Amino acid sequence: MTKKISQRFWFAFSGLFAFLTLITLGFLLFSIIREGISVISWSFITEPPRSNMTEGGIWPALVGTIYVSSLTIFISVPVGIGAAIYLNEYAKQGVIVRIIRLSIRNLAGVPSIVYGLFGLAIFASTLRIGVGLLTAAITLSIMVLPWVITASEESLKAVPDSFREGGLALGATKWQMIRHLVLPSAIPGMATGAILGLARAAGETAPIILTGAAYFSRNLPSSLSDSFMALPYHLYILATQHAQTATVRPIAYGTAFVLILLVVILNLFAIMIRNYYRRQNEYL
Amino acid sequence: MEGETHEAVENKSVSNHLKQRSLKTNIVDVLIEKMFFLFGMMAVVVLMLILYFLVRESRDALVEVGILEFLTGTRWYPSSPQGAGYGALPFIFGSFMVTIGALVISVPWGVFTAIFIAEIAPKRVREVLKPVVEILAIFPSVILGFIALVVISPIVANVFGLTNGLNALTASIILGVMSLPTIISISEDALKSVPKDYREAAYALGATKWETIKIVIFPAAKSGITAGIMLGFGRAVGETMAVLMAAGNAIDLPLTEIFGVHLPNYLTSVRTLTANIAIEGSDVPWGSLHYSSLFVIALILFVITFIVNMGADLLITRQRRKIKND
Amino acid sequence: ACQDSNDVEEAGAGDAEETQEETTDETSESDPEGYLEIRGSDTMVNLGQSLAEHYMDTNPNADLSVTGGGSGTGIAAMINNEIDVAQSSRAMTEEEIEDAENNGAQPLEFIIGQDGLAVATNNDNPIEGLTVDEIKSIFVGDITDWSELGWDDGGEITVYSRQSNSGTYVYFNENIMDGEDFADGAMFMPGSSAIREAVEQEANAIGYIGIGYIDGINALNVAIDEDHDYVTPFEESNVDEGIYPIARPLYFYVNGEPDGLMFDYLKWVLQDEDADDVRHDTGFYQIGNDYQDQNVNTFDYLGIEW
Amino acid sequence: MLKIVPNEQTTNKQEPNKQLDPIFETKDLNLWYGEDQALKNINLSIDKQNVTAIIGPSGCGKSTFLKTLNRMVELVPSVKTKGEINYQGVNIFDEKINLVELRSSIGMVFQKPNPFPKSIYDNIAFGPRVHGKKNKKEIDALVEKSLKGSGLWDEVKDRLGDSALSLSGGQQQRLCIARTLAIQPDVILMDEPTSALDPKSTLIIEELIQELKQNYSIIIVTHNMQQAARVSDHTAFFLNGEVIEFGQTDTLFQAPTDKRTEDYITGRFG
Amino acid sequence: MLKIVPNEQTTNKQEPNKQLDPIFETKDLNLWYGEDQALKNINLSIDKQNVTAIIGPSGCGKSTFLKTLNRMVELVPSVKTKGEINYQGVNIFDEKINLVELRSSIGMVFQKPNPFPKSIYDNIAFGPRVHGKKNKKEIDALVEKSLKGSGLWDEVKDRLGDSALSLSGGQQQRLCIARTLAIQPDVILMDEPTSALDPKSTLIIEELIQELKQNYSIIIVTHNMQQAARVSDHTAFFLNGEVIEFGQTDTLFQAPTDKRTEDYITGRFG
Ligand SMILES: Nc1ncnc2c1ncn2[C@@H]1O[C@H](COP(=O)(O)OP(=O)(O)OP(=O)(O)O)[C@@H](O)[C@H]1O
Ligand SMILES: Nc1ncnc2c1ncn2[C@@H]1O[C@H](COP(=O)(O)OP(=O)(O)OP(=O)(O)O)[C@@H](O)[C@H]1O
Ligand SMILES: [Mg+2]
Ligand SMILES: [Mg+2]
Ligand SMILES: O=P([O-])([O-])[O-]
Repeated sequence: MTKKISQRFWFAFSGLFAFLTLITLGFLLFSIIREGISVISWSFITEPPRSNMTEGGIWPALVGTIYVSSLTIFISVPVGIGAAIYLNEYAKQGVIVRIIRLSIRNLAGVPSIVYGLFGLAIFASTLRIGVGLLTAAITLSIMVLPWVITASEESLKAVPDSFREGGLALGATKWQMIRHLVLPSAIPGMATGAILGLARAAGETAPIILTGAAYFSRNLPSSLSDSFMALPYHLYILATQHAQTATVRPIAYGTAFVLILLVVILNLFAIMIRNYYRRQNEYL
Repeated sequence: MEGETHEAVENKSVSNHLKQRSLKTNIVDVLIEKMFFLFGMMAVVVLMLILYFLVRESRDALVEVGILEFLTGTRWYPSSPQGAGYGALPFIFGSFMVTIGALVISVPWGVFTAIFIAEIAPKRVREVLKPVVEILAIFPSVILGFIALVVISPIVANVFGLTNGLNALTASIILGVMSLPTIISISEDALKSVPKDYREAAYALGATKWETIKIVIFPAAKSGITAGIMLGFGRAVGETMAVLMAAGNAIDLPLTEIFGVHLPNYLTSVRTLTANIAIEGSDVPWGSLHYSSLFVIALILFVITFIVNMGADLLITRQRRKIKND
Repeated sequence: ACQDSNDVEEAGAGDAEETQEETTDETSESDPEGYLEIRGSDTMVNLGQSLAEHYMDTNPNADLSVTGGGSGTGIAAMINNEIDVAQSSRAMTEEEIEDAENNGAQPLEFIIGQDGLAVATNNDNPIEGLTVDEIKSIFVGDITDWSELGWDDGGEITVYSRQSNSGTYVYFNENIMDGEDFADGAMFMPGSSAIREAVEQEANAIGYIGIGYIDGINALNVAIDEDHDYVTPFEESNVDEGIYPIARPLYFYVNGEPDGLMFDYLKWVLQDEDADDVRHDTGFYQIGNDYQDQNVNTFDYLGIEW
Repeated sequence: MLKIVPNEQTTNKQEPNKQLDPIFETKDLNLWYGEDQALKNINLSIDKQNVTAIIGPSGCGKSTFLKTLNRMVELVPSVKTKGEINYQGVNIFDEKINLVELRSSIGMVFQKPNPFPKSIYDNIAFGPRVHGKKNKKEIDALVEKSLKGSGLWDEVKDRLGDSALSLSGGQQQRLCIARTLAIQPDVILMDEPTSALDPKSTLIIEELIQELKQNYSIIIVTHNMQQAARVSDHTAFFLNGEVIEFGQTDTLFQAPTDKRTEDYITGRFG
Repeated sequence: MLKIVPNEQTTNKQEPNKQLDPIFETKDLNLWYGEDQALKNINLSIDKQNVTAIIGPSGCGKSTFLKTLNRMVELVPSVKTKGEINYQGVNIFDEKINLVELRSSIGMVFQKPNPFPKSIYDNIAFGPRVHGKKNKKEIDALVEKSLKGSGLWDEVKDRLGDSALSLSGGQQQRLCIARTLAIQPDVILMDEPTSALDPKSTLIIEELIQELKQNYSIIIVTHNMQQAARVSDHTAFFLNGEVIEFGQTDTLFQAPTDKRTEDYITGRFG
């Protein structure tokens, strides 16, 4: 009987921690939503900041974030999928693959601010692209690359080997097999990875501080070399850099609310796609 | 005779047929493979480029100042006209302080949560918890920093009777939350990858579920869980925005003396390696010694995370091999 | 600031005449059009933003982007020939100007406002004024307790400074600190706002920031020494006439001879009454006659009439 | 279903008073995985100190039936059962049943040898320890006895501290049997215990089963009909979740009463 | 290893000039997975338009041997081979061999039916399409012919657009056979093609094999000895990567020359 009691205790103990995780997320979301939701209005979304950012909205920051994260995905997804295809379909176990995998793992661990500094050094300073949308997007692409590769690889791994064997045994070339049998089944998983990468890029601040985010710019960036406003950086400014941080606090909450909404929606969207296709795959 | 010639002819045609290389498909296939190889090498190239640039840009400072001053000096005045100082020890100390503080919070929390999700939770509960962890994982760090700034730091200030709650403790709390998803998901993977056989065997021997977890599953997953903790460490060391907003960013070695022993004081403001780059990085003339010294800090960070990642990788591979072995 | 480069001047002179005609036409009738990238001083970021915002209100085809970070950022970007305007709360050094010119940039100095660099204390702090020497003693750590200055229950002083490469830091370091190190335990904060925030929360704190950031905290009256008056930075005339000991000009470094939108914007910033209002609204002060003369000299030198 | 009196050969080895005493008796046992019924109206009576073999084509429910006997099947969340299983006269589905006790009394050996990634000693000691044995000497003795019981003692006595994973497949399976013996069960369930082993190890295990049945009741699932014929006293033939035929092994193999049994054992399908 | 002259029954079905013409001839074939040798000195000569069965206990190398014949085994990166396999007189390990052509000429059917997640039509059309066939009519005709060849046409002709996954297991396996027929191979390799199927589907496939052997050379791996006996002309018995005995099926089952073969087919192990 003491066995049962001890088990019950430990289960409850573990459950408590899990529950605490749930509560924490709830608390984080709640603190943002409670204060943020009252700020949200149509004009908050669609207008640029006014009166030294004490009024107006976040339109350029929202669009800037969408621009930079879309551009990021646009760059990183093809490369990431390509790398995943190489690793999962072509590469033979060996030194090279081991090195590639270690590199990916290490890239995933490089602090985001180091990416920022790297982006500054290589794109802005050495290649003279300057800081701006393009530099920020390339820097972010490199940062999300390991995640995109991993997600793509996972979806490739989920494709049953029997499809590959079946294809090859019918005399398909490797590329035909990959293109007609493997990729179609893997695309939902890759899309999920891409959306998650998008969400990460949208929420990232540190690298863009150094590579192109603007404090204020009422208009949307019109070229790739323009600097741009972005939601996370805007929030950072409103929270810590503005001359009247107390006055702009509601706007900061509103910005945080929109940012978290964007990220959570993207994430839920990704989870939905994944679950939908997982269910479909179960049927296989 | 006739049969033989016939056979020979046939063989020849078969042979031609099998050996005939459809030139187009072959070249295309080879080219495609080459192309994907290049994509695959991207990660290596990028990593090398990062390392190259970090070393190249930090060379000036390393040559002029010497690594020793960076690692042991406590005076950070990179652009002071008189007697510049390049002591990054306060940042290193600050980084380790908040990271260890974060792990003290997130390791028990994360590991028990992982055990709950992987082993104990009914399917329904698990299906709620997993997205929770996922959303936590992509929670923008600037928002966490903002919450630390506006919600947690006043609480910390209140509880400890401080005037200002932006300190190492607040940063540790928020970093703990940030490293949580890494620890949970890697530990969960490690627990899940313990073969079902072990569980069945333990139950069949009359072990309770908790005994099975404690005696069989957890030990078998230990190296994977350790890897998760290491990666959590890496995540915390490398985090920028949240600490930048929560830690107060004073450059100081925050030690207090308690019974004659110098202990880190979590109630004072600290600046981490990452925060220092973020603060000064956009503010230095490119190519200056100050700029170069920031790359030294980045290099230090890179080396720390590199070691942590290699270690974690080693552990994960070992766990995989161990499980494959049987 | 960049008068020393003859070829640039000559090469530019021809251009300037052409652009001059254009711009005079344009300013009188049509909207100037285009994109300007402005970057630099954290002290000036709110000012710069507000100026840009007001200008864009009346010139809808103008697109101005403003980014802070610190004077160093702006100067660095100018050196890298990346931006149109560097905002700075300190003057560029000769070296920096040379570096910029080597990269093909041509920084032209304009003074667009004045700041009375404020020594900030908490509202609970009863001390109203300090001498420059006392301030220095506090910041280098010779004075460590408010009681030494007459506030008996003030307790230990917490010193806040900007990070070591901001324009404000450089100015403060040269004019108050004489290059000495800050006190042990001084907090180096990432921006003016962070200092304001800290001073607002901590009764025993002291820091220095641009006058535009004084909000909910106190700015000390400063005297050159005990024999002089304690002067408040809140009076525009104190700053303008140089009575306030740590008043300083705020700079725009314009990249290349201003024409088109750049010219129009610069003229607006330097001359328009709206711009004056913005300066005051953000807590800073007018340009002042001496500085305005400098600006005029620069224009004359460039052969531009305005 | 027939209740068969054990044949003479085995009778000799049993104490007389246990003769007619079934260790398991299932009554209208039904089991579903979600919607799919995997066991249909199973009524079997399984004798003590006997070897009972379960045969049948893949997917017919052999493993499911076996795992139901110690309620391990309930690890699958969607499982629903109906009916009764009386174990030594007690219905194991009774609410008051202590699962831990039940499983200590009914040992189980799996298809794939599954030693824990611990030392040989710790593998055997696991069961006694979770049942509260702390005394080192007592555990030592039990480890030795169990290893002797599974015929592994001589091979491993000098390396009890080595990892169990360093043993060969056949040794691992005997280790798993020893591990089961260490909890001192009355019954041992075996699910295709030799299908992952080479012929030689298979032979050793079959001989071991013959020895063990003197003290334990053994139920073995096998897809190898020759094995069933060699080791068991009784055999049940399952098909699609039903028991088609149950009886003395000799009879079932030599004179099956059901056409489907005959088809199966002559290899017409499966 | 013996090269057995086909028995009368099968001779009748062969064109005389092909009689002595082996489709595959392996010469000292050895294969390693990393360090582990899975095939040892295999010397076999396999006849055209015959069914050759490969039997042996689990892990003896049956599947490995089969996959070596169309070099699919090379998908495992650690594989090394030595020796020769002559296919229609050409060594398939020759550098110049075009793998795509080789595999189009040697079809393969797997243990678990593995239709692609596409329509029935697209499954069959996949092979022809990757081989460059574009003409819709031609493909239509080929799909019909192949489905007829595998006896599936009547069951699916009205729902060619349906997902192949909607078919039953047995139908899926016949679809996979049809898919193989559509690439017009000379040989069909089958790896336990019925082990995942119910008895009825098994019977249908066995009948299909009998029909197919009139036009194709078939090599089938099976763990079911009765199946081997039923469908094949020749049988090879593998053990631990070696061919222990190879010969006419009847002879091998009724009068095995090797003790180990006899042990195996009488169920002494495995
Ligand atoms: N965990 C499960 N969830 C759902 N269905 C299951 C599960 N395990 C088994 N089944 C189904 O129950 C039926 C019986 O399975 P079981 O494993 O008992 O068969 P078996 O006779 O042991 O077969 P084998 O010889 O292949 O081991 C099968 O149809 C199987 O698909
Ligand atoms: N991919 C692989 N990597 C390493 N070893 C392998 C691999 N595939 C098979 N083997 C090994 O090669 C040997 C022969 O395996 P193979 O699959 O050919 O056996 P089989 O006769 O088909 O068995 P079964 O009846 O179980 O299918 C086995 O020892 C197996 O463990
Ligand atoms: Mg089974
Ligand atoms: Mg096989
Ligand atoms: O922000 P600064 O003006 O001090 O550079």
